[in-house]
Amino acid sequence: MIIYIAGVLIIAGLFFFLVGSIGMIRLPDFYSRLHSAGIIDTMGLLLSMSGLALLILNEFNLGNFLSAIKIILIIVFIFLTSPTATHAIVDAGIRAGLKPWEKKQ
Amino acid sequence: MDIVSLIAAKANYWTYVILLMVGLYAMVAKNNLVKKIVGMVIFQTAVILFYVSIGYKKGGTLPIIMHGHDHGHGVDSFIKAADYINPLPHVLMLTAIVVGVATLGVALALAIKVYQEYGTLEEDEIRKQIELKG
Amino acid sequence: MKILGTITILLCGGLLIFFTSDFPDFGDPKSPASIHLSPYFIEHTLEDTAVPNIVTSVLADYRSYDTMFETTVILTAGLACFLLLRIPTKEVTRRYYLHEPTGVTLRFDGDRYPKGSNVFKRIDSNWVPYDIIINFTCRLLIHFIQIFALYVVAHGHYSPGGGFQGGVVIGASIILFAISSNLRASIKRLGEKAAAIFTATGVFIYAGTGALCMVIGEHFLNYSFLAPLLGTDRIMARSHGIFIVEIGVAVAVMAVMIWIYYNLSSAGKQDEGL
Amino acid sequence: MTFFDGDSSLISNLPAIVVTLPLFASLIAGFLGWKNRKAPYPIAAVALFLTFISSVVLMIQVMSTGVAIEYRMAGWAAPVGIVYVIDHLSALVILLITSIAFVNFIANKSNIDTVFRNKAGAFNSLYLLFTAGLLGMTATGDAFNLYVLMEIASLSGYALIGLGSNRAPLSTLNYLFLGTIGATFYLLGVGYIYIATGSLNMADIASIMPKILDSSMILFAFIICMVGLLIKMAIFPLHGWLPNAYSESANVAAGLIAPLTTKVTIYIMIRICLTLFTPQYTFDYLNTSDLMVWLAIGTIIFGSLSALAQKDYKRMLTYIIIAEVGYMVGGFFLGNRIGVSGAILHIVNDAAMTLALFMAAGIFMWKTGEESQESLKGMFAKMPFTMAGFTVAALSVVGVPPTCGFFSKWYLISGGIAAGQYFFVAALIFSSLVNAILFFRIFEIAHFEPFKDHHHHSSNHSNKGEEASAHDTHEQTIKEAPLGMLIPFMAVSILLVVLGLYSGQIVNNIINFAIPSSIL
Repeated sequence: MIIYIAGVLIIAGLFFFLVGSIGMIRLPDFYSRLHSAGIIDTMGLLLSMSGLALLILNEFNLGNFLSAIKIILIIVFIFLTSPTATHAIVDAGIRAGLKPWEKKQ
Repeated sequence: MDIVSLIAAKANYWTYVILLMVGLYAMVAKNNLVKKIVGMVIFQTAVILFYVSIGYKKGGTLPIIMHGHDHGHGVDSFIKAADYINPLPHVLMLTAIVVGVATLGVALALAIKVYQEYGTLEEDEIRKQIELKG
Repeated sequence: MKILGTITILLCGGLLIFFTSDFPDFGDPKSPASIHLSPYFIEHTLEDTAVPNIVTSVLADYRSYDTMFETTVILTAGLACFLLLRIPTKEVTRRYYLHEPTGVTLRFDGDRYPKGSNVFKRIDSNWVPYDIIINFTCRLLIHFIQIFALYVVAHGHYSPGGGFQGGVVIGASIILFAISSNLRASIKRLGEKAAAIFTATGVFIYAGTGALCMVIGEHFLNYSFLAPLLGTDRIMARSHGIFIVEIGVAVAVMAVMIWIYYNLSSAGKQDEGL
Repeated sequence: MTFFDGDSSLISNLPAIVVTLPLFASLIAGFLGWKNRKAPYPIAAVALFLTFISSVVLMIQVMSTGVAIEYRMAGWAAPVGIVYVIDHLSALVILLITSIAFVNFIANKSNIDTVFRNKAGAFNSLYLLFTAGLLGMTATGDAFNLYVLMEIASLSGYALIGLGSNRAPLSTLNYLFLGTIGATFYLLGVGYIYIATGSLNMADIASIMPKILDSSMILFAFIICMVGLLIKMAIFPLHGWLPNAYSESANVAAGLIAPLTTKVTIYIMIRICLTLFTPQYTFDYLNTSDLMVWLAIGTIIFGSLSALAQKDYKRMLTYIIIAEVGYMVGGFFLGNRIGVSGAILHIVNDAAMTLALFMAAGIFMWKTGEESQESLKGMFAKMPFTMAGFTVAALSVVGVPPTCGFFSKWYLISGGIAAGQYFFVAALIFSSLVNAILFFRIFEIAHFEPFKDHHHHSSNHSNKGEEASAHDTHEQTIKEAPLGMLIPFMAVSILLVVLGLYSGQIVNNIINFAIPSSIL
């Protein structure tokens, strides 16, 4: 049962990875590309990593439990750092005078 | 041997050669000194990849003796060399990475000195300035 | 130059790839590299050094002499950056101060800044207002990074890690602090002199351990002669010796990264910078 | 001889002490340099002297026992751990390195103070680290350890020569690029050797070599190692970094690096060809002789002709160094006993000659503040002792009999004739003639033209880093250089003659044992 939940989570995470990667290529400017890069770091990573943690816990023992804890810690730290990094980059872009993209009339 | 398995068997060497040549090209043909330095780093990294790839063994895991600290020393009869990948290239490359970082630091310091002297990092402009000064 | 370079490089690359056909396959367990020397390390690391992580035991014991010169290389790089870049200037040129109650920036030429007042705060010439999000997150994370670094150093015997990796992580945490606030704040906490002395201390711990082994016993860096000092048997002495030199490596790497960063980011002035 | 047998473990640890003593001294000098600006110099000088003494003891030890000393680092025996192997060849080169580092350091005390001022502590540390790196390169018996030590020597070398004139950083950066390419190629070659043999120890690889002579991996490893080392030793098509880097650096750095770097790299080449790849592979199986000797001929002719075109004294010396690289590489790849002896003897002689010439350059710079040959006018009358020493060094480079240069050239030429490489012999003679022209041109300027005061038009040379200080310390009258510079210089010039007179003994007692008996 746990395996199926984990599989669904990982596949959902991979879907966000895919969407984010396509967005990084297809979106028109710096800020919107960063937005799609943010999706990879948050949703994609959250889902696939928690899927992995569940997958490990399928066979429960102390070592696997520790590994699962480590994975959760990774998620926590990524959730702290990734938005901050995106924020800092956007901030630097604005300060450097980069104008957001507008649709041409 | 068909072409796919040939490529699969030698892919590590091909990758490192391509990276090596990318780095060498940047060092030879680029005009900007910082780009040359970046090329130098790629060049060194290619060799590091080459070493690490020759340490890999099919069916081997990472070179930490499993349950080593449960038994302590003296119990090694069950350790089979084929179970673990070759640790020596990893050790060598730790040293080589440090050497690469050190070289990068000194190269950047020199590039800053050059920039302070000439106000530019483009090699042809620097050469022009040197010619003007005689 | 470009065309000549391209042709030479294509030739070189072609030659290098052409000759790979005789090389052992990727991951071949029967290649000479895998059967000549490495089995010894894998099979004897526990009985020789009691360290399960083979990379650590090879790095800091079998080939410890290499690693000593690895730390010496970074010492050399730190000294080289210092010698090339550092401009030890005492004279005060143009400086900017922020009047905190009003937010007005003032420029003082020379040393005419009113000494007693504490409403002024010194800022860099290319100063941007501090971003509270970045500042807060970095201050929060630096502690975790440093604890993790100590774990990496201390747990190098049993898991991937060791002195070099841990030292890099500590150095990175302090560089993160310097980036999130400014260079002066970080120099105030860990000055250049401290960084230089830490670097030399790190190398000294390593080389000194080696010399101690030589004085007590027979060979340079042969930790088993430290057994009477450490109060253990000769094999555990090797394990402890590895740990001592790993600490030396960590200290040296940490300090030299900071030292090089100070010099590179401010072009040697260490006055203003990132 | 039982002199060393009953002694303490200090003697048995000498191979480690020789290398780590400069390392410890550099750490201590670095510690004390922050407190007291004057402290590092005496520490460094004492350490270099002690290193010199221990290298002498090592030499005596090797000569008296007649077998190579093998020192196990960390106590692990050969293929597992790293070993130091001190045989006759490496003991000779270690002695050479320590003596040159010591003499150059003593002779340039004032230069260090004026050029590096409050960074003298860091400079002294790097000087010692450079020495340690070279000594380790010479002593080690492990192919990868050699790479690490090579990088220590290179990195400290970049820093030392990066602080020269205003152009020095740019030429040093070019040196760094080429040096890194060279070192990385060497590392790649070691990797190829490793995948072919699975070992890193030179003796161990040599014992596996006969089984895998026709492996293409070994062939490629040989080519790549050689290309890397040839870049590092500045042979003709790959020489581009050397002239600028050496001529624009400070005198004290040039005086250390110019005599040693290229020579130690040639020693490494010899060591790798003889100990790692075995003479059987290098000379018999691959038959590299012709190609390498032609490369050497090109280097000799190119170096000599370019030296002829230089107006600047130090630049001229750098091209002479390039030509001399050709002597040694060519001599070694002649592949017969006389040629190899000549090449090894020339490593010693050429290092001493280059040191003398660069010390003379230091004295001239101190005297006139300029580097052009024109500035040497009337020097014979003003500085008789210096010019006497300079004459000896110049005659030695030309190859006039009582000096050492003659004897090594004699060996090289006889080796060339014995091997039938007449073009090499011709190139040697041509280069000697060019050297004669070069130095007699300087003699003529220095002897016949009247002394001219340079202080009035020195403003157009204001970019030379040491120029200003030279004028501050030495305003008007022209006399001999200070004794601190003169005595080491005279000692080196006398040494050039002594080396020449004893070269027969050196060849018979040291170099003969250094060459494997399979080379006839």
